[in-house]
Amino acid sequence: MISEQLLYSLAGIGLFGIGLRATLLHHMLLPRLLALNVCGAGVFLIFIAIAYGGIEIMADPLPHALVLTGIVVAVSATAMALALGRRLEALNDE
Amino acid sequence: MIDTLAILAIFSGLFFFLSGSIGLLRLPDLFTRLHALAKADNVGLALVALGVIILEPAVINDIKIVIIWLLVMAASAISSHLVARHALRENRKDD
Amino acid sequence: MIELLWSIFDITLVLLLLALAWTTCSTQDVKRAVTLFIAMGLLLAIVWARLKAPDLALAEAVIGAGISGALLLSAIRDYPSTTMVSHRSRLIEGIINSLTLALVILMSWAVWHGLNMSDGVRLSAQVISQLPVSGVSNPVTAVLLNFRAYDTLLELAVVLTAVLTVLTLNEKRTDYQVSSHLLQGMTRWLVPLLVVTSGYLLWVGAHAPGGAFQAGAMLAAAMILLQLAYPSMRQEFNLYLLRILLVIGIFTFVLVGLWMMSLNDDFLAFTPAWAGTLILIIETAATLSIATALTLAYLGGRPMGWEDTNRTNRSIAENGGAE
Amino acid sequence: MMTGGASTSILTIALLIALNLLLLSLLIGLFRAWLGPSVEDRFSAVLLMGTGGVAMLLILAILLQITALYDVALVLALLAVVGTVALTQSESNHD
Repeated sequence: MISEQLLYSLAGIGLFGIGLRATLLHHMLLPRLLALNVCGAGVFLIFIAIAYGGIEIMADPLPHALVLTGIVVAVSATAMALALGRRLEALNDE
Repeated sequence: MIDTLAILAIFSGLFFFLSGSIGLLRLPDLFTRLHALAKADNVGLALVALGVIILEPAVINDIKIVIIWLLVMAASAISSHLVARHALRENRKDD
Repeated sequence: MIELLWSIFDITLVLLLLALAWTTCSTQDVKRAVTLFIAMGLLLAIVWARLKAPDLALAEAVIGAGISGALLLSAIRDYPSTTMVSHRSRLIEGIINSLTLALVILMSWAVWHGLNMSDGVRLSAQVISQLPVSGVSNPVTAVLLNFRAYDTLLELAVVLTAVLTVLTLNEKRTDYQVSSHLLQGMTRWLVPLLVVTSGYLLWVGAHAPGGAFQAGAMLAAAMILLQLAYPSMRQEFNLYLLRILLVIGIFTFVLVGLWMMSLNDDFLAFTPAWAGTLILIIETAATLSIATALTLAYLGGRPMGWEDTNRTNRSIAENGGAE
Repeated sequence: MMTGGASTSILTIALLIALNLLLLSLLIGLFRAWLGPSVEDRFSAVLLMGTGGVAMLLILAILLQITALYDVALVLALLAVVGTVALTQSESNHD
């Protein structure tokens, strides 16, 4: 049981690291946004891994609710960042 | 007995899934690859769904699985068509 | 044997996820990165299902398969070139790599340490014990709309703010070409199915995984599909209705909160007997707002005539004042 | 070990093997997404992933006894087309 928690939280940390590195390395907005989303997915995975309790035990619902809110906010933030980027492109073209 | 039947259905579905994905990897061009994909989509999922229906006692869930199967059938036909047509158009542009 | 097979599954799933994340983040081609990102979203839905979080699997399936794919793929059009170039110098790259690695090791140590400590008090016990008075039987919905309703109210505010930013910054993108008849034929039967499923997810959210966000995103996916298949539909928005729909979620939420304040002396403290009905009302309104917000975010800006309605609005108000 | 639908451990083991093989099939398919060469090739791998994901969710629903996963599979089947349409339409007037 603890091994599954550990495996998936380490995977979450791995996603976080990969995303963070790429966020800092890339120059263009769209790849950066993708990387940031990967980063966020890693954080969500850590939460849900710790909420997991085993095959026959119900998982902790509280982190699920938090992560659901997080997913909504992540999508809104991505949409907003895309709009900002588009505006910047339009300004650069002028 | 019923379990055996379900397992048999699921594993024959898996055969189609695996051959579909190997086809996707090995076949030479996009159109033959899409053809391999259709096997996994239609027959593979149909057999897996059949197995799961046998194992699932609640009738409402069985109905849901049948709907899922029908949806995937329709979706795969349309998606393959769209992807293939798109590829043809892009190729014409290159010429 | 059973444990071994589960472990093999878990390890393969995790490795696949990490590999997909790595290729998503390191490819040089934007379109390829987006496609791989969509694949990663689908895999994440399976991970959530594996970790017994069906609410999240549902949300990720709607977002990953439908919304974010459409959002990102339409955003690709905004950029002139599809290839990206990394300009960072070797030194900077080395610093970034080593810092990230150090952070990852530190976090791994913290998680390892945290998991090995004795199990502390989990809030889930409290959630389960208070579930009967929450008005719903799905614990995630109970947390989102009753116990921590403030969070959800502010989440709706965040969504609204993001969309207002999108609307302020840009006009909507130019239309796609008129699509094929096959696509239009499919849209004709798929969109009603999507709308019905959205209603089902909203209703089922009270006692099983589902709820306002999943339903709203599903409705938005239906709208996006409609836009893709019938590009000329974009001009036919009723803009007054659109504005109302955009704010109806947060408006209803605050209204219910104030009403409950007049009864129970506390903002958003639901009377247990009415909680189920109130939550359903709030969720219905929130579904409409989220669907509108995501659709507008996909369009990428103000629909045609957004300012014009504003002007007519004002002139109507002035005329009304004159009379 | 399991209760309800998957009552025998032999059935559980068989379903787990099926789950692992499905994941393997996705893995093989994803090599195509990695190799490309065209966008359509990559997308055909994503299509396989949609169908394979539906099959995996059906089997997971039986194994974990979470009936809500049928809803997730339904949603995935419904929305698989939307992504494809977005891809093919977004490119068709890129020039």
